[in-house]
Amino acid sequence: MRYEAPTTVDAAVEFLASQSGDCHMLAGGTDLLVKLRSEMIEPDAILDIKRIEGMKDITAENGGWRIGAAVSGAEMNEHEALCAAWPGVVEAVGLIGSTQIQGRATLAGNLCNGSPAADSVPAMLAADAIVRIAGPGGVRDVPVGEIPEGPGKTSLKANEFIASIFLPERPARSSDAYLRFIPRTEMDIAVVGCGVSLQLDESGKVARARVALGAVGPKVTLVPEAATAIEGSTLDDAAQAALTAACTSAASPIDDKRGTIAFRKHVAGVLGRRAAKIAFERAGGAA
Amino acid sequence: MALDDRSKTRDFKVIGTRPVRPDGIDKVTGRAKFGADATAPGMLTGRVLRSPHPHARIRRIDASKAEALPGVKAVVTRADFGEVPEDVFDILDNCMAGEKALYDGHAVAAVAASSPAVAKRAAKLIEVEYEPLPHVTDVDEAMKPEAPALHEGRTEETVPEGMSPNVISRVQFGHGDIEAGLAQADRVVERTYRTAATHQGYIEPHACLASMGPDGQADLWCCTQGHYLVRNTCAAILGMEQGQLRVTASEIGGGFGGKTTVFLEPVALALSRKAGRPVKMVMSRSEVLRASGPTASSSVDVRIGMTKDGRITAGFAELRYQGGAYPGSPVDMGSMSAFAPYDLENVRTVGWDIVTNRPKQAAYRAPGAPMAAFAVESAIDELAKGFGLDPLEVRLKNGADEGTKASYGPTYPAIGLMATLEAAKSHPHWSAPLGKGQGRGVACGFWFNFGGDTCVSLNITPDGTVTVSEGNPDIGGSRASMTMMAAEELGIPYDQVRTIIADTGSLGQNEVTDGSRVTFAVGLATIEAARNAKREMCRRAAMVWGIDEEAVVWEDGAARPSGPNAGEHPPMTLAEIAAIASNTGGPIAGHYEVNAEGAGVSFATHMVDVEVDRDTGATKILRYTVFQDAGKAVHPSYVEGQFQGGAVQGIGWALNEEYIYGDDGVLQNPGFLDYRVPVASDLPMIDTVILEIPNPGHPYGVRGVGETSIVPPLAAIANAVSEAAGVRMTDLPMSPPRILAAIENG
Amino acid sequence: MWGSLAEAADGSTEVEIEAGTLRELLDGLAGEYPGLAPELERGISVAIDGRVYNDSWFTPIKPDSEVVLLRRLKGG
Amino acid sequence: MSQIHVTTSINGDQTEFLCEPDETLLDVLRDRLGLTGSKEGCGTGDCGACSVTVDGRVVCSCLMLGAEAEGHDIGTIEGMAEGDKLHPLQEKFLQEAALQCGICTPGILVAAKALLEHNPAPTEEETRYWLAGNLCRCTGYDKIIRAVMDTAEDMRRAS
Repeated sequence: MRYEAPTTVDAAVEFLASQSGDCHMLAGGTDLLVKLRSEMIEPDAILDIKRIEGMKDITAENGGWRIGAAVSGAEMNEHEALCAAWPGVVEAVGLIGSTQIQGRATLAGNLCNGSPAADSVPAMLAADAIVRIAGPGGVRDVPVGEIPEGPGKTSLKANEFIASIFLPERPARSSDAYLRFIPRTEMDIAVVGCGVSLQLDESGKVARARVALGAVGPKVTLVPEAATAIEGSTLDDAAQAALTAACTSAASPIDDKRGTIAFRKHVAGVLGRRAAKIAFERAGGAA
Repeated sequence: MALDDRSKTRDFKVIGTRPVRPDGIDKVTGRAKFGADATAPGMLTGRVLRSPHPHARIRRIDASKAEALPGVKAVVTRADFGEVPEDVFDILDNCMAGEKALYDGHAVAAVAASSPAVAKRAAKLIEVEYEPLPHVTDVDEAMKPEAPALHEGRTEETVPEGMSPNVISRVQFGHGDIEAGLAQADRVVERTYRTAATHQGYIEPHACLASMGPDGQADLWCCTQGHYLVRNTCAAILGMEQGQLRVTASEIGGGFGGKTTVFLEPVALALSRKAGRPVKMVMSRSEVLRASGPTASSSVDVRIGMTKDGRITAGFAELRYQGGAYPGSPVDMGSMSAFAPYDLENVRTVGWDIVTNRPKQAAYRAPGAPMAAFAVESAIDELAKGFGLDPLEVRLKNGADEGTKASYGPTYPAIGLMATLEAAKSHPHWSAPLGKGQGRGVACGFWFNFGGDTCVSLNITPDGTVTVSEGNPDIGGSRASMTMMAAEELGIPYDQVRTIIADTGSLGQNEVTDGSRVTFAVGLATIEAARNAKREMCRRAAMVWGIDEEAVVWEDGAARPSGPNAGEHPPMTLAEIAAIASNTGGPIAGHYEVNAEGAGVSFATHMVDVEVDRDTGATKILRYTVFQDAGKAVHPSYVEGQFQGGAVQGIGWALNEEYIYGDDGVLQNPGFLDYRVPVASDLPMIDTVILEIPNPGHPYGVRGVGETSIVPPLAAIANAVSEAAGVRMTDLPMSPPRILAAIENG
Repeated sequence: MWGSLAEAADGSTEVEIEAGTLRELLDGLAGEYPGLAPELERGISVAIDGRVYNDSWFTPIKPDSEVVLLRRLKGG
Repeated sequence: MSQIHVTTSINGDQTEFLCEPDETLLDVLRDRLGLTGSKEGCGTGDCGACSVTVDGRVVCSCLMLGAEAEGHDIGTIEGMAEGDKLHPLQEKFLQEAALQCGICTPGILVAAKALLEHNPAPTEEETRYWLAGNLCRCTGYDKIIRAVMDTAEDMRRAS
């Protein structure tokens, strides 16, 4: 096995192009090393992207924020302006693993891993994040929702890697929130995850919302019915009930060691309702 | 040995204080050497190949490709072990499968190689031809006559004919007439309770370093609760003489019963014998969970009758425990302890030991008792609450006391159950208000506490300090306790005594660190060894003074003339006597070797407040208080630590921990990600109240404290959750999906 | 004696054995009730006046002692 | 498979080592450098017994390649005391019996030190969540949490 740590995107792309075998990207390594050590994968090469310029940077761009692919969860949580703009995304990243994991785990890695239960992905999907992918043809930007394809599967090609993730400008009277359910208080994989991003109009009603669910299907998905359920409302009881029902009905989970179908469907509704309330309050909404 | 008369009133100088433990600095600086921290010149890495099948006949093993790989120095299979004595057959078969692999993760071969990478590649090159067989992992399923049978001919004569060969034995305890008792009751609760298998969850995986020479002498370094047991077991398995195998216990990173047997050790010795080089083996976490011993899962039927004023008229329990692929579940201990806290006229338990395609169970803290207490204490709580009675009052009304004939036979001497209940009743926790969605539960628990073979050697050094050698691995601070008891007895400061754990070449036989026996039994032997040393020191002083040795007493760390000679000579301190030891007959030591008897049973009452989120079924532990009888708390901080640790393991067992098997018989959660032990953020502080009702069988009144604390929490939490959720919970773990389903089904 | 032992001892929950020590008691039991042999071989613990003994043959038993046979205790 | 040459600083000492490309920092520390104070409890980042700091940030050394250490400052339990002077956390853990078997202790001390550097006045809840990735099976965490908070208070008073 080879270990390569290039310092430029070009060098990284070139290295990828030169590899005929199985090459894995290393950013925080918190998923990759687990797979490596448990012998789920036996890569021919590992490409460490952390020394590439810009990969560890959080930069303001067009009113939004560009987050380098190697920025750790801890670094995001320590960035005050980012926390203020996208509290839901930052709290979702912050829920991944322990303090130790936070020191290494990245938004990009969480996305690339392709887990339907990835905490940051519903939050990013609700936030309309844009993923910048580097590859042989240069860089391309795609909406985050186009990356996951199924458990462990993404639309990234073998010679591509995520360079950064862009969180767009936060409009006035808007905010986001992410909640997940786990059996303990920490250290578990989400049994259900829900990200909600919403914007209020001047009268305090929800003008636009995006609701995304994780761990209740083969990939993280947007639930437009849930958004519709609260748009035009002040998140009154009826809107909350409609949102709950929409999330429960949109969830199509499986029974496994972490939860049952019935439990996950029910909790998807509960979390949708609770996350929406938090986002609504953060956006300045009054119940 | 009897309790010293003066121990009830005496002023201890060292006992009851909280000094820094002798191994403390090493453990906070990273210097302490645990199982995986040893190395040896020329050391090889050993690795085990494990069965992917829950039940399969092993048709053929071909290791030729592995043996041909450069760097591979030895491969062993069952063929490398000879015939072994019957009492270690199952242990060997569990360490290295013979005709059949009996569970997912069962060892089938092992390799020793020059590096971990080569060992890994070599293990993959070993070809095993399996014939998969039908399997069974559930205890109730395994009892059915049509269930796949693991063994033939292992059933004991206690089992009625016509049952599945998976039913190994039946035990029965009790007295009185159950049906007559139930007839007197105003209400009878009859329910079935189930608990999942849980693992001890020690953070240190099993590890060892074995080295055997061509002369047949061998050294073994390992993390174990009993290196003498490791020696005896490995010697029997490898056909060695016990004296030829020296075992040194490393520091041990947790055990809780799980390190009271062998897994890697005989394999490492066999590899070393074949390779002619030292072999180190370390389990991965996944191997620990798949192939070391969890405790039994259980299914328990209970019938208890109570009058409306809270008197228990009869108690019956039928307990079914599966202990994995070999006989020996702790159902006997469960059956004996189920009703032990109560004074009952009519009581009976029946226990069934059952085998399934799971790893061979190992002891887990008060083995067998927590599941039994969960069932009985839940039923008593339901009866009490059904009559609108105070659950503590009901327990006080029926509780066992001195003179009670225990449900398992003997008549109790002085015991502390009532003291724990009284302390619970008067504690502010009991009267604190509860909020909406919250519930409070209480439960009692019992453990026997053990004695057993014990050796202590206490030596006086020439400069007048003291070394204590004992043979029980220190799993939670026992070196501090031994040091304290030696210092107390000798009347010298704590820091002038150092206690070490001696290897198997240095002392006689020592029973395992189990059954909460160490502070009691090793403490007793330490005290007696110190007394022997004191007698010798008094004799030396008498020689110097030219008086009868009977006319010398030991007080405050010095020999003093007594009786008619009192005041005739200035006292001779321990250091002064030590300094002239060579002149008075040679080095001074005190030894004590005993099969320690007189262990005192212990009781605890636990009280817990929980809040249940009715939308998600999540339980939060809000407040927890442990009331337990320690007999005498030698080092109160470590007594509190045992209470707290046991309670939290119980919390894990009650709420989230479980072995999850799929229909394929494969363990689905062999890691700390999905085998969910409690983390710091799950918990509140765990308050403790230490009661001290002296054990009449120990000079200072010490009882064991390690195990009782895991017995009540399962039921205490279930009682609290049942109150908070408004529905009786009977299956553990009370995971959120289970609680939510119970709430929805009403 | 516990239930299983009682069955093996022809249903007797209490038996009388002439014995001054634990060893004499166990030998006497095995002699009088051959059905007990397998249980005794598997190992038992004995409580004499509430105190548990494992293997000490010469533990004295007084005429008024309460002797209770238990399953062999195994701890964690 | 050729080995990689790595230059790093460990507990303030410049250190060079060779490692396999797929070798973890934990294995390098334990097997190549003799720093066995960091423990492997799980190998999956779930127990925290292998906690070390990298440029002051606490990470699981089992989930980091040795090769990644190039140019970074690594801190392990062996570097926590200054000479014979224990760190206040180490002192407090001894005084308050905040360890039983001691296998998780190195990782907990490394993580707790990082906590106090990051937040000198943590609440009980903050302390519990910060240490949630450090499993302890013996103590029930009570004495550990108290010891960390008591140390924080002592250090605040002393400064």
